[in-house]
Amino acid sequence: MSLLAAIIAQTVRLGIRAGGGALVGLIFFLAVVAVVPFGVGPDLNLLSRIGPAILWIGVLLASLLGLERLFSADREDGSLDLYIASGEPIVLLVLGRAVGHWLATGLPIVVAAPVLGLMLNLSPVALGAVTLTLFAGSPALTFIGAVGAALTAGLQRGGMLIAVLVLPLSVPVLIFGVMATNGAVYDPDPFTAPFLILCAFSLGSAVLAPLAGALALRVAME
Amino acid sequence: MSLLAAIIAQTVRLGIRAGGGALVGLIFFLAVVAVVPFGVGPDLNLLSRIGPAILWIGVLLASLLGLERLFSADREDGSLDLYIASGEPIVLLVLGRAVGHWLATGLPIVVAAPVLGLMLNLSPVALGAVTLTLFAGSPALTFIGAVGAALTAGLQRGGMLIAVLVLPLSVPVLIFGVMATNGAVYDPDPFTAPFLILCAFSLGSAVLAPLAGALALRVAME
Amino acid sequence: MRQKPARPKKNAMSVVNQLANPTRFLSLSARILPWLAAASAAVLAIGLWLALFVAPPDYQQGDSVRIMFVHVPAAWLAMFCYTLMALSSIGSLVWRHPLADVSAKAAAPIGAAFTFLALFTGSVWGKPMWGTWWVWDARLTSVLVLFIMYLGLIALWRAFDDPGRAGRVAAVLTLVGFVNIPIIKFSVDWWNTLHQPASVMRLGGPTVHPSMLWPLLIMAVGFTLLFLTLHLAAMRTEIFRRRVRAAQMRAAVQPAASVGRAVAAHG
Amino acid sequence: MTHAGFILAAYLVSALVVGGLVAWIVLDGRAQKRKLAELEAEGIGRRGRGEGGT
Amino acid sequence: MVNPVNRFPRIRVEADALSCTRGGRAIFRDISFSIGAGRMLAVTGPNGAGKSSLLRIMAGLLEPAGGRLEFRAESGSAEEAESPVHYLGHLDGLKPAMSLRENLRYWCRIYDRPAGQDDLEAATGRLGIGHALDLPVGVFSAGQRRRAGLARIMLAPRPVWLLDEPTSALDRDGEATLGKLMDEHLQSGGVIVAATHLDLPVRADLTLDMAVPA
Amino acid sequence: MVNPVNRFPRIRVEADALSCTRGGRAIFRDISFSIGAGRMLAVTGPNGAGKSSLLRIMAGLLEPAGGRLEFRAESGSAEEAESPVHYLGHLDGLKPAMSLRENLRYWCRIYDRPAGQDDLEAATGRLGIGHALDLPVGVFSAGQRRRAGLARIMLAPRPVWLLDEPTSALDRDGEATLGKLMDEHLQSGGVIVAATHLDLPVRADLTLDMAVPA
Ligand code: HEM
Ligand SMILES: Nc1ncnc2c1ncn2[C@@H]1O[C@H](COP(=O)(O)OP(=O)(O)OP(=O)(O)O)[C@@H](O)[C@H]1O
Ligand SMILES: Nc1ncnc2c1ncn2[C@@H]1O[C@H](COP(=O)(O)OP(=O)(O)OP(=O)(O)O)[C@@H](O)[C@H]1O
Ligand SMILES: [Mg+2]
Ligand SMILES: [Mg+2]
Repeated sequence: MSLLAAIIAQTVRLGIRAGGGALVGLIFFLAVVAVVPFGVGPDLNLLSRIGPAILWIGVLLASLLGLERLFSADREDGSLDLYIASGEPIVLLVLGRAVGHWLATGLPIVVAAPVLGLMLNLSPVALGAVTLTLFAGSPALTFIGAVGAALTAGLQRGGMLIAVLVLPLSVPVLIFGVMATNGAVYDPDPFTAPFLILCAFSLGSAVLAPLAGALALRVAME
Repeated sequence: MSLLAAIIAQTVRLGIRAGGGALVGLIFFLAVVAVVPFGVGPDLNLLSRIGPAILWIGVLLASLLGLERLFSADREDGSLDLYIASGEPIVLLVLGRAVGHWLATGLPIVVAAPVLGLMLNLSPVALGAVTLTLFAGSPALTFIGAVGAALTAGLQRGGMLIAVLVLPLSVPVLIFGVMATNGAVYDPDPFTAPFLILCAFSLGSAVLAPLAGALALRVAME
Repeated sequence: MRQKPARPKKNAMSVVNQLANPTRFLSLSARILPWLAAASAAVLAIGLWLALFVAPPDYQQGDSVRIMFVHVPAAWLAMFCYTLMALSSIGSLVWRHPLADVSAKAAAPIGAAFTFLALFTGSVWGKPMWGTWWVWDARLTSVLVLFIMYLGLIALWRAFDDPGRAGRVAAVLTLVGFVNIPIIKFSVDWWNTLHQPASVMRLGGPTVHPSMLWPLLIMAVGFTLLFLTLHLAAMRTEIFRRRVRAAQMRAAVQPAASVGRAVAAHG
Repeated sequence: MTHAGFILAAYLVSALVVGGLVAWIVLDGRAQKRKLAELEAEGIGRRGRGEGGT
Repeated sequence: MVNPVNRFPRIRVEADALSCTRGGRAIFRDISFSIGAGRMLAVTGPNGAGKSSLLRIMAGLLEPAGGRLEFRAESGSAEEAESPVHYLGHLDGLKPAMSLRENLRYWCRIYDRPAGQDDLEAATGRLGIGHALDLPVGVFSAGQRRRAGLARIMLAPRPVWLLDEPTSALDRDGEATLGKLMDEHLQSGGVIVAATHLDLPVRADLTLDMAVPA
Repeated sequence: MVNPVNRFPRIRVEADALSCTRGGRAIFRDISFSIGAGRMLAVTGPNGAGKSSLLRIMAGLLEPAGGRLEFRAESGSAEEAESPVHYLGHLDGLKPAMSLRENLRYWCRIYDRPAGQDDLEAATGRLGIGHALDLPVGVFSAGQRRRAGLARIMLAPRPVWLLDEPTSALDRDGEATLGKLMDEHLQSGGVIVAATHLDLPVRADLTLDMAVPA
């Protein structure tokens, strides 16, 4: 337990420290969301209709791209070697890093989402719904992304490759996230079912992703 | 001239070789564009309306994120040192790397765009227009992005930071790209003027970006 | 003991050179700072009193026009601050002026804060006036882009651990951004005039009545003084931070500069 | 006053942001000065054997 | 906590016909040795002979392509749950953005040997980096970084030390300290396996020369 | 093309009161020397003394904080447009994904000295990596990589060689080859400045010992 706490604490600290990725992730999210209207046009009705989707895609990209250095940094500075040589289970390393990353990067983005939602002219209900679903679903994105980060730990060109590996896996999360949000806003659509599925994704990936990630790191060692 | 050709050729070769970024960039583009319909919902009219914007935003993200290693690889393996010590102008290195990167990564994405446009229910005219405007405008994105890559060459965590630095600067390209596309499709809107401006952006950035990038590389040497 | 690099460019500008001495800057700014702080407090107090209690409500906008007295100065300073950073960047790239780096770095968070204030007060004003917190209007989006540029600069600064390198790299970005701002403004203008829904009200409105103009101008002066105070104080902090860093490095790595003399191999 | 809530919010947040900025700059300045004094007390201040720096 | 005797079990390390393949290429084969508590094995050989690869296998970082490797408790003491090895490779496993103190604390928590203020100061002081405890490791010179890696090993006693080119980046004084640390470790019943192509500050009891077969 | 005499102008390198500041810290000051064609300067000193920094200044990779550095043609020959220096640092400037042949070709084009098949084979053959011409450089061992860096220098003759720890990663045989190459370069009127803390395979004519004053 102390081991896991140590890993999480270190990850959070490295993230929010100068040079860490937490701030950059937040600004990236802001920039991506702000850039969309320049393409789509300033029509507020249209924006409020696709707003939840924009926010979800923004969170998706920000979480995936920020994961780039999650394990490759450990590999490059040798701490992955030392951790493995220490004999502690790699699963805990993956779990701790993922949780820490979500706390440092994912959570601030979720908190910032409603502010950006205002700019996309979302209704108060939609704002609440999108924040709630992001809160429930973004851990799944981080966990899935962590598997990608573990797979690419040994490679130079991390960022985009992670996204490519992981985007297909994250699409279901995205779909249910947007579905649940719309369910809360438009009456006939269901909210509870997709929301529960979203929570299930997060919980399931919290269990499975560390296992898969540990395997990937092990294999990438060589 | 032979110098520039050598740099361009090497960049293209490194890009399309296994482990290079060209394929990954293409897949990233596919993935990002394919994710949008899941988020927005399967409304074909809506999709065809915002289709050009989605394609443009996808190209924007794919070009920015792929630039991450453009100069940081040169810095890490020491070839930037050797190039500068060789006494040749750094401007040519930046120009060559940017052109090579566009040939290896940007061009395939532009070629793939109409295929994805089909999925977004674009009309034939819109398909042609979006391809043409992307062809004219994507070099500007690469050149502007190259400045960002040069600025962050000395840093470990390039990808997302480049995007953050460069997204605000690329807004004009995006605006005129989408505007020209819509101009070709919807009758009252103008096409020629925004299209010419787009071309001007590409040409202008081809001149200015290498200068700024060379300055950034030079200044970051230390 | 301090050794000045013999740079011909610098010798040509002896006035700047004098100010380039951080120690001189520190003593000078220490003397100015209290006065500047007092002045900004006084002017702001007068301005606030005028703005909140003296200025009449607008015949169209009612009392909400009072938001203008913070909104407009904040917006002006947001732009002024970026201009200052661009000038400092020229200083640090062309003359390698050590204070120019410091000035640009110290200004960025302050500029970001004022830009945020302009955005926030604008939104809060927009809700009663336009019925929405945000529209993708040309001027608003330009300010938003400016805000993102400030944040990007701050992130870039934080990403380097060597302040000298960070300063020069950020200077390049600041200048590139400065060249781009007119382009962004102009393209956003055009973008918006093409697509703008008719419902959105034009900014500016009727020409400002003197009873509002005076409080506005006084508030603007107050904000400018406040900005200068904060900037000066932040610059001092930044100089101290660099001295701390340099001292720590010296302590950790190597006590003093090496010297050496070439000698012929014996025999 | 009409729109009192909005006006209050605007002025309050402005005060908070400016106040926060002032507090940050003052506290940060004090912290750096203190650190420098500590280092100088240990004899490794800028008038140590080294030179240079800003 | 820093009592030098019996902080760890006495262990014998045995390798039997180990072989190693990397990237589809056979690096070495048929490496066997056996080394008991309080003794040191030096692994030598030209560049690319596979010294580092052997150490990585022993640290559990590489799978051997064949053969057997065993860490056996010499006294019949119960099996320990934790791994018996400390690995000191080319990389030091320190986070550049964190201070030396934070880095060492982190590793102590990973090794589950909570280190007090005093332990940290004693270990780093001995290695001549005590004054740098609160500096970010990123500004360290290569030699200081190496010393920080040694401090990590000192803080959590384990019986087997695997040292890959331990003297690299150390100046004369650092080498002397390393020699003393290695001596003490052997004295208290530890095992050292060190790969090197330079002289080591401590005489090895056994040498494994990994020449490339002609 | 590979005619060893007069492939480049005879050059004298002069440094006058050079000083260097990195990260706000003074690294060295008052470094002066003058070295003519056919001679070699060895730069020595402890870790962190600033040897590499001096070489980087000479290669144009760092701005000196003060002082003057000059490459002067000894014979009154016209000013050359191209830079007179070759720099061999810790990094070899090779793209891991490309073959040795492609890498060398690339540098020859950058240096504007088109190298034929034969030149490539001669140079790499001499350095013992001729068989690896078509292997990706990524799989090279550290020593092979170093040799590839030397091949790059051999293929494009330039008068001033700046070598930073040139023997590092080379085994005995590689060191001997390096010694021969350096000798030939000096013989044909080149200048060598080599930073090292080990012995060099060639006796230096001049030694610059960089140290912190007591
Ligand atoms: C988030 C929303 C807003 C932003 C980002 C914003 C931004 C700006 C900027 C940058 C300026 C300075 C322009 C210049 O001096 O050239 C400005 C001035 C001004 N703004 Fe806003 N504004 C916003 C909302 C509003 C609203 C809702 C109103 C009133 C209905 C308003 C009224 C004014 C007025 C009266 C001026 C000064 C007159 C002038 O210089 O043209 N603004 N604003
Ligand atoms: N990841 C890898 N994939 C494939 N081959 C590798 C890998 N790492 C090392 N090798 C090869 O394995 C061989 C042995 O490498 P190793 O690092 O063990 O040598 P070493 O004896 O430690 O040499 P040195 O004295 O240079 O440290 C080398 O020829 C090297 O090219
Ligand atoms: N990028 C940098 N920023 C700040 N300081 C640096 C930087 N690079 C090196 N230094 C410092 O400059 C000093 C000299 O470094 P340099 O690499 O020149 O030493 P060296 O004599 O080559 O040492 P070595 O024998 O270890 O190669 C060192 O104290 C080092 O910490
Ligand atoms: Mg080795
Ligand atoms: Mg060196």
